[in-house]
Amino acid sequence: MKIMNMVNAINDALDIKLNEDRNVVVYGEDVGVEGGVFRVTEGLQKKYGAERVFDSPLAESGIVGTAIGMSIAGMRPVVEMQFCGFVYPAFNQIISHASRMHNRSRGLHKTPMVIRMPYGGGINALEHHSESMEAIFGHIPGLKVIAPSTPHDAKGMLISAIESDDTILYMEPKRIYRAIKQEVADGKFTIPLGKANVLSQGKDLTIVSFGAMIREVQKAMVMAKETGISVELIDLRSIYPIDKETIAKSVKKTGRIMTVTEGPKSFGLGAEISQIAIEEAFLHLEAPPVRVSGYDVIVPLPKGEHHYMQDPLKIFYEIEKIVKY
Amino acid sequence: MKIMNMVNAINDALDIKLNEDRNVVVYGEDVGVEGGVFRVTEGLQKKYGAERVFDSPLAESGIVGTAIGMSIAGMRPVVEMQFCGFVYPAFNQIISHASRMHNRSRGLHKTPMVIRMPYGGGINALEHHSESMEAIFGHIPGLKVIAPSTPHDAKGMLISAIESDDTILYMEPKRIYRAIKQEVADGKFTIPLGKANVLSQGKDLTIVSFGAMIREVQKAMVMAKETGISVELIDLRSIYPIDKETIAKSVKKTGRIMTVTEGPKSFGLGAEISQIAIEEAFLHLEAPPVRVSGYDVIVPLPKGEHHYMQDPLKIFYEIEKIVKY
Amino acid sequence: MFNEYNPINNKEFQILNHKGKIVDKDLMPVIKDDDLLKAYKDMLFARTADLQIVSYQRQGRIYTYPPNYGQEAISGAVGALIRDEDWLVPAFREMGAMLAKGVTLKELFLYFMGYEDGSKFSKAKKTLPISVPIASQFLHAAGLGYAIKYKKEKDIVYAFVGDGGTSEGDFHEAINFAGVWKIPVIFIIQNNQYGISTPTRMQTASENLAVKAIAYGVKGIKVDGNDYFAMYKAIQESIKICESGEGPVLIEAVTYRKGAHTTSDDPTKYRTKEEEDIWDEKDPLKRLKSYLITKKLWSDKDEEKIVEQYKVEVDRQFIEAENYGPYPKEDIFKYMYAEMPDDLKEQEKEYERFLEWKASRSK
Amino acid sequence: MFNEYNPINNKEFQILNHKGKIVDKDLMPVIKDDDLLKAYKDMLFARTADLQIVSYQRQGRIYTYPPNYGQEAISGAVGALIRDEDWLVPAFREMGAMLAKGVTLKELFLYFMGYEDGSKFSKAKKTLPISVPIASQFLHAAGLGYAIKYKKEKDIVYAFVGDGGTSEGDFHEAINFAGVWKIPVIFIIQNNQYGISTPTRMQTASENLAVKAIAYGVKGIKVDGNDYFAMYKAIQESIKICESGEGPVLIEAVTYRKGAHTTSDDPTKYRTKEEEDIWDEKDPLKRLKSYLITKKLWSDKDEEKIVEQYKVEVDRQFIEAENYGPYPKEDIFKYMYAEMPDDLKEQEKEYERFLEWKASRSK
Ligand SMILES: Cc1ncc(C[n+]2csc(CCOP(=O)(O)OP(=O)(O)O)c2C)c(N)n1
Ligand SMILES: Cc1ncc(C[n+]2csc(CCOP(=O)(O)OP(=O)(O)O)c2C)c(N)n1
Ligand SMILES: [Mg+2]
Ligand SMILES: [Mg+2]
Repeated sequence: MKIMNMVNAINDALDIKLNEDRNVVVYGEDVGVEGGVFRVTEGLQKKYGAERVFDSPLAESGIVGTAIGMSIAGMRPVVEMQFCGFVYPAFNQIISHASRMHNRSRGLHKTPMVIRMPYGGGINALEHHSESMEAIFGHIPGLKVIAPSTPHDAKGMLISAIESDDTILYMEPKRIYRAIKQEVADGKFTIPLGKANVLSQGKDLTIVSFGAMIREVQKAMVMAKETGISVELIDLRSIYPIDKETIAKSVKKTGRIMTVTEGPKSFGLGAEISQIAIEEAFLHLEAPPVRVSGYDVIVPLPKGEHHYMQDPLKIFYEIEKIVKY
Repeated sequence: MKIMNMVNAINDALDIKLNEDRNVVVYGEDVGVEGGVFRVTEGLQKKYGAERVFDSPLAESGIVGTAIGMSIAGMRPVVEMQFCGFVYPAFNQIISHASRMHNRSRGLHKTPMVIRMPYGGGINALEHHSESMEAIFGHIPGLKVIAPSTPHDAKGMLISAIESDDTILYMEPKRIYRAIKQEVADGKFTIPLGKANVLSQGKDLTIVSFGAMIREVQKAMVMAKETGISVELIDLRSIYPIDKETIAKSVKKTGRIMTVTEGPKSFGLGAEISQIAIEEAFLHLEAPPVRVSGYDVIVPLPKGEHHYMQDPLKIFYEIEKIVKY
Repeated sequence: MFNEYNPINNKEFQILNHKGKIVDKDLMPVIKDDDLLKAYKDMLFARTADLQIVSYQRQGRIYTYPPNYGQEAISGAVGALIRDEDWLVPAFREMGAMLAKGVTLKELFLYFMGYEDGSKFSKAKKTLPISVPIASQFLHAAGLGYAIKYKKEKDIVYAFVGDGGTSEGDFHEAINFAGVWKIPVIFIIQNNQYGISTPTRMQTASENLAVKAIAYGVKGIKVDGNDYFAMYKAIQESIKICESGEGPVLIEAVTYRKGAHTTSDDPTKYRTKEEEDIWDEKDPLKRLKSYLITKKLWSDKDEEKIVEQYKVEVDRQFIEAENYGPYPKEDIFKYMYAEMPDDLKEQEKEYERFLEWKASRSK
Repeated sequence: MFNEYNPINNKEFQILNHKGKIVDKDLMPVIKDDDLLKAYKDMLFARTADLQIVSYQRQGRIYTYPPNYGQEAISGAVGALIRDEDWLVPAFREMGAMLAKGVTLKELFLYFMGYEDGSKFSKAKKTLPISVPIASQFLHAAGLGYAIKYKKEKDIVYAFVGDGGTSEGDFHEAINFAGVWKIPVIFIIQNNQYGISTPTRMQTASENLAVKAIAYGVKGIKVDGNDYFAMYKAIQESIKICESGEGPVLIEAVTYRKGAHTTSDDPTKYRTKEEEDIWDEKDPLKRLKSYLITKKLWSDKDEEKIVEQYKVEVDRQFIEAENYGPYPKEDIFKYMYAEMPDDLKEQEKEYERFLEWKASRSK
């Protein structure tokens, strides 16, 4: 066991898989010598050589498109998008090929690749550096989309992702890259993809969230507890597929459900979770499912970001409202 | 008044705007000499010259990106994506610029442009020619996304879109390009963006749909009527923004709501409409809102497409279920 | 050869002119008579199939189809040189190359009849499915090339794109990556003069398409794509370059789409009869045929006879495809993931419940 | 000139060498002493501001900032030649050109302090905001160029990208469109040797970056980007080409980013002191300064004095920006659309209700 932050944990997962499987390669913009702009891949090029861990030209479609080719040839590329806001040039390769090659060829070709990308706001960044667009990827059939909320999960989920024969979008909550430290088991372990994690049991309300927002919800839960409200917190972990069973079970118990996400409101993850709740537990619902999310606006530049982000107080405000409904 | 199909009506709208406003230009792949692969722009190059109606190189990012530049310079480009399945190379330009330039520059720069694209299945097409990915575009703050269901609406909505100072994604239901004919008023008229259209009044159930699915719903409604079920049908017209008021009013009356769409289920338009219904009319709901949609799979090639598409019988099946709930 | 035909000088590499005469003896590749005959026959088979498909389409027996008519020498030369261990990365107008890799006509028919099963090639190794999003497949080729180099294999990747495809960003990114990586990929542009209705000069202002190689520091050559020998030689030389670690290579194969863009296209809207006639003279098969006849390796009679056999064979495979049977409902779910999510299983069950209801209703 | 310096020959266009000597008298542009002095001072101002911002950043008074240090001659030459009616399409490392267009330092500060208001230029006409998604802005430049040609105006578009940006698909599509359209756009690559940590030779295998012009049939030239005169002359000639309807033009300006990629970057991870020293000798300001001193137009004393004034001015504008005040909540909604949807208005009200609750709570 070592104390690790999420950056260390992801690095550790990559290290383990690079070490154990020569088909694994890691590339993207500045992931080699530099070790990535967030230092997630630090030291890996030195250890595994520039053939296995390397800087690509600055072209996201190129990165994802070539990874598709490599994966078809039996490799397991793990590529980095420098920020979630820069994945869009690769969108065509993701939606037209990475998510489709397996189905198109009726299973003849597999595309076991992982697209890593830091996402989310709260770090006083430039434009395009704070997005959380999980809903767009969740809507693409053929992709799996996951996001960890702790160093432990980050490691286990990434190892599972690399070992999966599907194309995985792995979203890294950069806001808590270094903010949360915890003991993480040494060596290899995996966390099954597609399973949510009930972080705390409660009886008045179910909150579903993921990634960096988990920590904000937990802070809000402290306030809620003071006013006697007991919250059950589900860390989604997987945005697609969604673990309906865990959500259904919880909401049947609590009768109330709320989603806390960073992305824009309309057509977001919140609506999907609410729909699941009404499909699975309509008659148990004591209040309309609530989505606490960004507004339908561009994430503001740093000076205005607080108007946009979900902070503990805002979450608490919504908790009070739904519980009083 | 002339009898027109949707292709004629769109052509007419373009003709009217090209004629009246020299800032309007029309371009895209094969829209010039060829008049577009669906003949939507037929005759326009001859009438307005190759400077105003022209073929671009084969590059969607290029088409949208240059249209952004033109619109900033005061022009009103109307560009065509040959099929909705080929808009993805332009995704970065749409999400990073077309939807953002106005906000980024605090209103200094406007991007009055229309991106036209035929969408949807049911035409026995090759791969990538049958998608309906409105939900992805609906999730992008700064875009407006609309889709007509009749020749009349197609004309009026397109004229409104061209005259709007916002960036508009105009989705054309290619399946009914020529299938529906109706009288369309001569000359210029507009249809306000963002307003839904209640196509028929009913009391047992509200169905929300748009584009080519409207016709399928209407066929299902005939079956429903025979069994005594009265359906209120709302043609959404605008996917973003959504006309919440019209939906709320209807569902408060009927107590039941269902969405019929072509796209994949998860993170789709259906969930968004359901969420709106529960937010606006929770206490009126007599059944959980239902989404009738594609499955979370790639639209199959023609021989398998019937397994995927919403046909009247399937819609009727769902109508019966929700009404009996 | 790549120096002599440096595309900056806009010289087109040709060996067999359109009269069937050898105009460049020095560069004439050594091909055994049998092999040459086989190549010609393969091209003839492809053409026969191609023309027949168009007529099936007119009968409503198959959906949209993009004819290869007039472009057979390009796929033919690749087909003659590609090996089992090489990768083929097609766009959608490379029937000959696909057949050479072992894709069956029946599979192609299935694909164009609307079955994904047609892309699950039963015999063809290392062949990607048809790629519809223009130019996107070039990047897959670069990735495959990296894998080959990484695994220290000797394989080569053959990737195709059209002239229209050179305008897409992926074209640029793919060759650029390949240039940096120095990988064994032969990128082939089938310049058939049009992207649907758009002529090549409206795609780009560059002198020719091969010259784009310079932007990536790779070798490029402009070849008469209707000349089997020139294509063969250019590919042979490209293979050498790839094998020496100096790849990739970019080949512009100048040709003409004699047919329509697809069966839903009407070329008279955008090109003239005169233009078509000029290119008809340059037809790749005519040219090779007259060479073979001069060499006494072939005759009109041989051709007539074999074309009849081919027609029968094409028809046989077509009818097999037509009788392929229904599309099982589970197939729309089953292949979406290597490991299927529970919710998708649930969606399949939902669909089954509907089908049961439907069945019970029609009773 | 564009023939002599055809990038295929990989010759770099230089007039003033790094010792401050004129090495090409024939091509020396005619610039009035006053204008030259002004240009030098503008570059000095930009450098002063740039260095000062880095120190503000260290003090935590501004967020991430990408320094221009070492690249001033490129923006300087553009700044000297660009007119009100010309469009400036920046990437994010073109402070000098932006100031020349009338963008104020205060506006730039506001931007990097995290206010969108910093992109609503109050005086600068026809200047696009900073563009973060690499190379994407090149397409906007092509669109602007089309509009100019369409309206039969005489304006010119100046568009910037980095060496790293040449790898993106949008770089390709933009120049390709511009080449087909023959529009008045001067595309400038600031080749500062790195895209963050990635050296240019890992971006592309092409001989140089200017040579990519050949792929689009447009004129290109590789210029010593640290040589004010060469840049000036290259742009002057490019303007002529654009005005004659023979545009666009691609200029590779060879330079060096003396600072870090951004204030969060540590260049020692990927480059050596020796390399930095070599480029230090080629510094654009040093070079022009020694030329000016030789010409008796300038002195160390002048420089000292004016830099002090500049520092005060920079500080003044910085403090103004620092005191800009809070970011009104309505601003996150107000500019999203030209015509705001009702639901967004409702979302704003929702936020107001929360703020009221919050205010009442803290009472
Ligand atoms: C990304 C994308 N955009 C548009 C299309 C529609 N489309 C199909 S074929 C074609 C023209 C292709 O021209 P070219 O590359 O020259 O190939 P050819 O058809 O001539 O073989 C177009 C625009 C597509 N398939 N993919
Ligand atoms: C599409 C996109 N991908 C990645 C990034 C992250 N990023 C910011 S600057 C940069 C390097 C740019 O290099 P270059 O084009 O040479 O410009 P320079 O910074 O050297 O001026 C990268 C990768 C981005 N801004 N946009
Ligand atoms: Mg073509
Ligand atoms: Mg650079």
